Amino acid sequence: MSVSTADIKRINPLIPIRGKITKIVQETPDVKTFHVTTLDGQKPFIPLPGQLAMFSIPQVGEAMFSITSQGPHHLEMSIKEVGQLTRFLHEVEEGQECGIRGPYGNGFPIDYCKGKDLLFIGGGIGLAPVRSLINYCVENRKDFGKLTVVYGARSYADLVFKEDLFENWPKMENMEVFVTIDRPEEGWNGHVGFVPAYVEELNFSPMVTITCGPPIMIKFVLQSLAKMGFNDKDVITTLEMRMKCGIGKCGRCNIGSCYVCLDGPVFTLEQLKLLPPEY
Amino acid sequence: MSIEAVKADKAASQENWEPKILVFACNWCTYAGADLAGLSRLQYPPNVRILRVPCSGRVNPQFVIRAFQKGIDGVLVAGCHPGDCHYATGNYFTRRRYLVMQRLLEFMGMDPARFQARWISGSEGPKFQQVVTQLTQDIKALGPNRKLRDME
Amino acid sequence: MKRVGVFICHCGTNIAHTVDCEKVAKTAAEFPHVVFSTDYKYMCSEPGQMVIKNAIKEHKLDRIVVASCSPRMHEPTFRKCMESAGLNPYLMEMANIREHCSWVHPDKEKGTEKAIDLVKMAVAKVVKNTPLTRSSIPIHKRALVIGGGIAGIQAALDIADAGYVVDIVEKEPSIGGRMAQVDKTFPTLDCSACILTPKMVDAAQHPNINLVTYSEIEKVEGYVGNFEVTIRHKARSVDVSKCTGCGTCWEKCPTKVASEFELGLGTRKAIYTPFPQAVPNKPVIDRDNCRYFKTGKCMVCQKLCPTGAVDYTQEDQLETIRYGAIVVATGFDLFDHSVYGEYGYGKYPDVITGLQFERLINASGPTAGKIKRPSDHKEPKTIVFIKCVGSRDEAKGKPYCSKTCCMYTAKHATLVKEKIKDSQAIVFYMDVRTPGKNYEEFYQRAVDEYGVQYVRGRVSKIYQKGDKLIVKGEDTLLGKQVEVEADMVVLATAMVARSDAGDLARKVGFSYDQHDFFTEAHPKLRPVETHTAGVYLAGACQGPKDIPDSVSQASAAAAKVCGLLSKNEMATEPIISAVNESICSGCGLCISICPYKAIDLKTITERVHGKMLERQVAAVNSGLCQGCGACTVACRSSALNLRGFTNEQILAEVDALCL
Amino acid sequence: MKTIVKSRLAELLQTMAQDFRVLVPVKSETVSQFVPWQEGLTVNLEGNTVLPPKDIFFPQTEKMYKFKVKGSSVDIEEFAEDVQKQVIFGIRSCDMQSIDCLDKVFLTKGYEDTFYKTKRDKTLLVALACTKPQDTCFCESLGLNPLEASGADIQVYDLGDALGFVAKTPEGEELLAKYASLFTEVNAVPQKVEGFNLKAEVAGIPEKLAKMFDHPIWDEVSQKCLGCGACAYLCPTCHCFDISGNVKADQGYKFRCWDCCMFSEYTRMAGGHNPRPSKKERVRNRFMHKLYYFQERYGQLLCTGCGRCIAKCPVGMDITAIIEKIKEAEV
Amino acid sequence: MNQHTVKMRELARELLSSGQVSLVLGWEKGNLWYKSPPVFISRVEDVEKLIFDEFCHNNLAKYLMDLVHHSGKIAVFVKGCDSRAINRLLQDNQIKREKLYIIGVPCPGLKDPDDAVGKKQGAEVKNSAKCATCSYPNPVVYDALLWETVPVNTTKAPVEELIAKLDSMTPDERYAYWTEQFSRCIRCFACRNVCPACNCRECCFDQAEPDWLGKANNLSENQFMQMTRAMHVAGRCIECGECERVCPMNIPLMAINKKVARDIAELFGECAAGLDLEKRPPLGHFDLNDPEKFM
Repeated sequence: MSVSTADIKRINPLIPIRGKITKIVQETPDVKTFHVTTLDGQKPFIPLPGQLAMFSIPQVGEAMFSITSQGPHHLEMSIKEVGQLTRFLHEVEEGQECGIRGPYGNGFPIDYCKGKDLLFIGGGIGLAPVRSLINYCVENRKDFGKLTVVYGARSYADLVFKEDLFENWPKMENMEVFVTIDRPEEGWNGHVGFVPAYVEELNFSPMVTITCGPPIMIKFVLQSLAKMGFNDKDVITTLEMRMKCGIGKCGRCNIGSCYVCLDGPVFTLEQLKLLPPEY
Repeated sequence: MSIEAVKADKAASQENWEPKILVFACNWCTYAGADLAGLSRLQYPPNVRILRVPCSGRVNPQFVIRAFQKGIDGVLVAGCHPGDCHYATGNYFTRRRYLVMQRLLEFMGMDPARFQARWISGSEGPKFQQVVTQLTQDIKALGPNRKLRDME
Repeated sequence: MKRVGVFICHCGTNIAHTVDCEKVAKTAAEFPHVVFSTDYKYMCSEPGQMVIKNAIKEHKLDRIVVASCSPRMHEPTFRKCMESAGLNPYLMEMANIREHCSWVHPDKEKGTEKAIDLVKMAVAKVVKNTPLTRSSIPIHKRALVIGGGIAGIQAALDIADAGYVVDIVEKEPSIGGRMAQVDKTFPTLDCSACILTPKMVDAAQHPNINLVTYSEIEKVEGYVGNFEVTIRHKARSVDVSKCTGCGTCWEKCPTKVASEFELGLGTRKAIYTPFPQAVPNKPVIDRDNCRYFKTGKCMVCQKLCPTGAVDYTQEDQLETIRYGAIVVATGFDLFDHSVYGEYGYGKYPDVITGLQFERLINASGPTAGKIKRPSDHKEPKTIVFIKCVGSRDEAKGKPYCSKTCCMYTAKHATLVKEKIKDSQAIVFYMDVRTPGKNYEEFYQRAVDEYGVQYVRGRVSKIYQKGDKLIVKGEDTLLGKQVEVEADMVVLATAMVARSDAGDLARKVGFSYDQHDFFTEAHPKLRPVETHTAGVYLAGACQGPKDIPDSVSQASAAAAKVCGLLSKNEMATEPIISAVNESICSGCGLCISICPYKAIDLKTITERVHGKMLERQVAAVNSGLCQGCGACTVACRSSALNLRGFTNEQILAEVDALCL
Repeated sequence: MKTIVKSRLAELLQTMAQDFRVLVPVKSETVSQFVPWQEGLTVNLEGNTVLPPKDIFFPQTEKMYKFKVKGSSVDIEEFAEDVQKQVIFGIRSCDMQSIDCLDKVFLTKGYEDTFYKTKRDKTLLVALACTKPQDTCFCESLGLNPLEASGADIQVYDLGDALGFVAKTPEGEELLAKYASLFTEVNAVPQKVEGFNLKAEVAGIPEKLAKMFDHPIWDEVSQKCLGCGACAYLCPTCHCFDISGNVKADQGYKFRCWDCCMFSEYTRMAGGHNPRPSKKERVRNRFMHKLYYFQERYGQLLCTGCGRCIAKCPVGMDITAIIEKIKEAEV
Repeated sequence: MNQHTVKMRELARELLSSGQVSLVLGWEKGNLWYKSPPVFISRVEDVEKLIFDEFCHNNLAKYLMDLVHHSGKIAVFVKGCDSRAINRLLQDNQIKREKLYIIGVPCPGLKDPDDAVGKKQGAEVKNSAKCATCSYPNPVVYDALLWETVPVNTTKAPVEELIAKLDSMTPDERYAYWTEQFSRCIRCFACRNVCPACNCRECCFDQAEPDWLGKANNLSENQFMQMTRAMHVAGRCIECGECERVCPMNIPLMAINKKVARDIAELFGECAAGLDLEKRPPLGHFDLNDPEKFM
């Protein structure tokens, strides 16, 4: 008996619905973006910006990824090659079937952000979750104030979503994009340097900030923001932990009494400071 | 007994059940011996599948257990005769390792015929033929292996 | 998903006759990761290879499986084909459906089924293959020869003539070895010294050869092309650069001791050269026996030395030199016959060994070439020779044949007959083995022309009766007891490994057998190589040998050395072990299991909880590893893996077969 | 009180087994655990089982769904699970409490765990009062009543020669009515509970732990832990699980299986980062979870005082001693 | 307080107060009279915690691996079996001899804590099965021996009887026996984690690639695990019996280890692990004259 999409979802949250990878975009040498639909070409579910999905190739494995964007009929996940499943994913071709379940987690506090100027800070693959909110803001442009993106990666090749960074976003009204790379390289005449330093250099006045990136970058970005007087409750980040169930049962993604899959992955700095530093 | 086991039993009772036998053959002696058996057109039962390894010393006992787990009916580890190892000493370690392993398998309740080790040189095509023929007969007599097998 | 191509070869009708190749190809197309599958008449042919190359291009294949004959046949062919198609040659696996299938299974249905399984295994494996590349290690163009006997000298001369610098390290004060002790050589009976001495001088004068005498190997590190050898120069107590070898010192030295060279039959001084033709002709002081070193008084040699070369203050010196290759030519010792009660436990002075007999008949020996009994210096009339003393005797001696005894005993008996006209030479033997050019003829001459008496049988007892030695034995051909009243008995004692052979083998790092003879890499095909790359064997250290065999093996070893040194660098096998350092616990079990000494421990530093900590892990030397994979099984945590035959690959094959 | 003489217990169970899957505590030479009733079994009324009853709802390995691969297509199919109505007989108060904990985890906070719920919903719980605590028991210290389990459908009392049954829920009432013919109505007073060997004062512990994340106590406590999973796998409340798969050629199934926060790979991420890299962090998380995090999230401790971990820890880790240490620690 | 305990405390106090060592590994008394868990003592005043009694089962050598980077010397109490573990760990290059001060405690044989449950004192408790076949109750390596050696007193232990019983069975009966045992396994890995021969940085059972061991708890996987473990500790097992003692499911693991040890001795000569630092583990070398059964 094969079970239709809707049935499974109602019956059992741990069983994925069948999906299909309809498009694969090579973002960087080790990051690809996957467009996923249901078998009949529908959007598997409607996530909020910042929410997560359990994405699986059943014979290989299952892992949690942030949903970086969505179209009318598909979800997008940008995935870096780090382990067994992601290695496999990087080898599949368009048309590959998969399993998907979700959406999980709390998503970004959109209502809180509405009407405010927003600063997005990303590093490396960390732009993926942040982008879901940027895209939301772009799509609902009038609901938000000024949008500023600061993003950096090791090199030009490692920058993800180049089309957004250099084409789509800069063209938007009242939106600024600052891109930096770690070390100078030929052909690059943009900014060179680490993201935290760049943020300080740009000297923003306190506003609602959404940041995600490698732990070491986050650490220094938070210091920079603190220096510039940003308010802990306005600094929002999204965390990554090993997850299995996605529904707050299996135990491993806890930080203190919080489960990142359920209570996160989005936290304000104010919330994080109340949790043990175990992530 | 699981459904698979029942199926296996049923299969055994049927005349056409054929055992699957895995031979770990060292590249320099036994694999060459099997090649020679081929060149000499020495017929033997088609139940054996050879897995080429550089040396019998490369065969990890875990490979053998894994094969039984996954449903093989018999395993043969074969390499150069003592003193002939292409790598000088590999087969001496094989010998020690599998003398112990053989007894362990027996102690765990495996039928000794299911796991065997032999020295077959590159010139011993007929011996290869004879060993795998005998092995196939032994295992046919025992029927399908269910021990250590992953029945899930 | 990988993009695997599968190519099924018909091999004319060799395979297609009993395997349904089309069906195999069709079935294989359904296997995971397979994007293209086809069959063809001759895959190895030019058009067959074109089929592969075109498919690689057209279907963007990233790895392939060829199901055809044995990989021992065409693996290189298809690897080259991969390379020319722009893929790494190691992303190819073969399924042997000819030798292991079509030729041995006449039932087409079952043969096809098996072929499908074999292809399935190969596909499962190739999916896990990773590109492998060769790397290279530099070769240091200098050779070391350990042992200055005839084998060592010959090897050194050949290497030197090819233009490479070579050092001979000899532990005695002079080169020359056993051959220098021998009087005449069989089967030609030419004088040993006459043919050896010129070679010794050649070696001494060769611009590419350095003689390092009275020295021993202290330590060997490194690996092929890059051995770091530490040599201990033993204190000679004589400044070689000043000494002219005039001989005043050893003439005047007041201390006499038994000469090792003369095997106790003669004496030497405390300051000495072992024999007159010594090379270098420079003495050493035997400190254990020197009066000055024992009492602090004497100093005669120092006082009399015209060049002031005697230096009592010399100390052992260590020197480390880098070599690209090593030839081991350390020779043999003689079996100690004192274990035999029937031959008098070595107590009768007139029961001597064959080598002692060589000294007795040697013109420069202790008796100036006259055959005299050691006990009373009388000329013996009846001499009994006993063969196989210690050889071919599992119980008390060695199980092997010492190979040279038959010939030298025939030689000795002939010489006795020649030198003592009315003498009797009686040989007790088990067999007479003379497999060499002109050997059998020589033996026959001893019997027919010289009248040497051969008695087939074992000697059961020798005992002293007056000044005679009574030799009791059995003539097994006549089936009766024999008793001979002999004046002297010469024992053909077995050749055994040097007592320190095992130590040296461990120091250099190669294997030796249960008799301490050094083990060749392959008894037939690699007789002069050891399992350790860059280390070669010459002469009797590998097993009993006569002079021609030793010399030819020496030249063979030299050829191997020259072959190695002729390259600036050496390509290493890509199929070798690799260490996952994050898992390795540094237990070192792999080190003891590796036959090539290719694994060492190294210290790494890593950050643990913010602290930099050191730990040890295994490191595989790519120049030494031959890819046997023994270490991978010794490693419980799978930190070691063999490229090309990884755990993952083998498990994939096992799984594929079983399912 | 409805009673039945102990010698007729088997009869009762046998009768029940015709309508339900009946699970009873049984002690063998090697282990004691809940097993399906069958004729000839001896129900162990002395002491608790070594293995907790949690696997009845939350099996150590549980198949979730199967899949079939063909080329790039993947078919996913659920396992049809046929869950029988079941009765667990002889659960002690501590394990009743653990089921309450598991219910909170699997049935609340946004998602219901289907696998757990299907089995849990069809289960009637017959609790057995404890009168003789074992050496390692300390449920009383955690506020449990060994004689009266909360949440039971029926509470059974050991009356010496007989067992007394009291229904606590309508379902329990119904069950007893169903087999009324087997019971005798007797006026009986349940035995009293004997003294406990172990005690632990948990008052204030969660509040104190809130301030003790960086306390040196964890270095000391974790030192002797071997990092095995004996405590977690024997704990009636531990509920962590992993999801993994079994693939055979082109098909396979996904299953979930118990996991343990003491294992190093439990939190290790694909890239290698591990938020709890050493046993100190792991041991801390274990006790924090039991004594503080769970309380904060679900309003109760994740320890029921059953003492199984104390009895079986290879190195004698003792949660009551650790509670004592926390109490005494200077913050 | 027994004399042994007095001596332990005296020496520990001296070693700590003189600064010779900075840490002492010993045993203490917990809440249960029949358990003597490990204790780590770094302060002189804490030496009063140390005890020695018939429940000091834990092999403290295993902890030395956690402490390789401990600054300063560590004193460790070792019974006969524990001392063999020290030698094994030294052979496996896991610890450094110069960082240890080994205090030998000749072991009179211990009591079975499981049998003590519900009882009141040691006299009522039966002896621990693992100690019955012990041939090395006296430490084989130490810097100080704390009291006089004890006589070796081996009896035919239940494990020997079990092996004999199994040996006399048909393969099917043996398989059925082990099936029953391994089906109980809950995969807690206590056997592995307590074992001094299991000293890998990362156990092959924990690796995702290759997936030697699946995570599902089923008979086949459990068999794989225990057979693999038996091969991994073959010739390296010091027969301390800790694996079997700590197994919460009472799987008779020592029957396997003892059997393998016996086979190895029979095949390759006596080579008890952890006695001689120079002697390589039997599966780590070979002899040309090893029995030849594969002709």
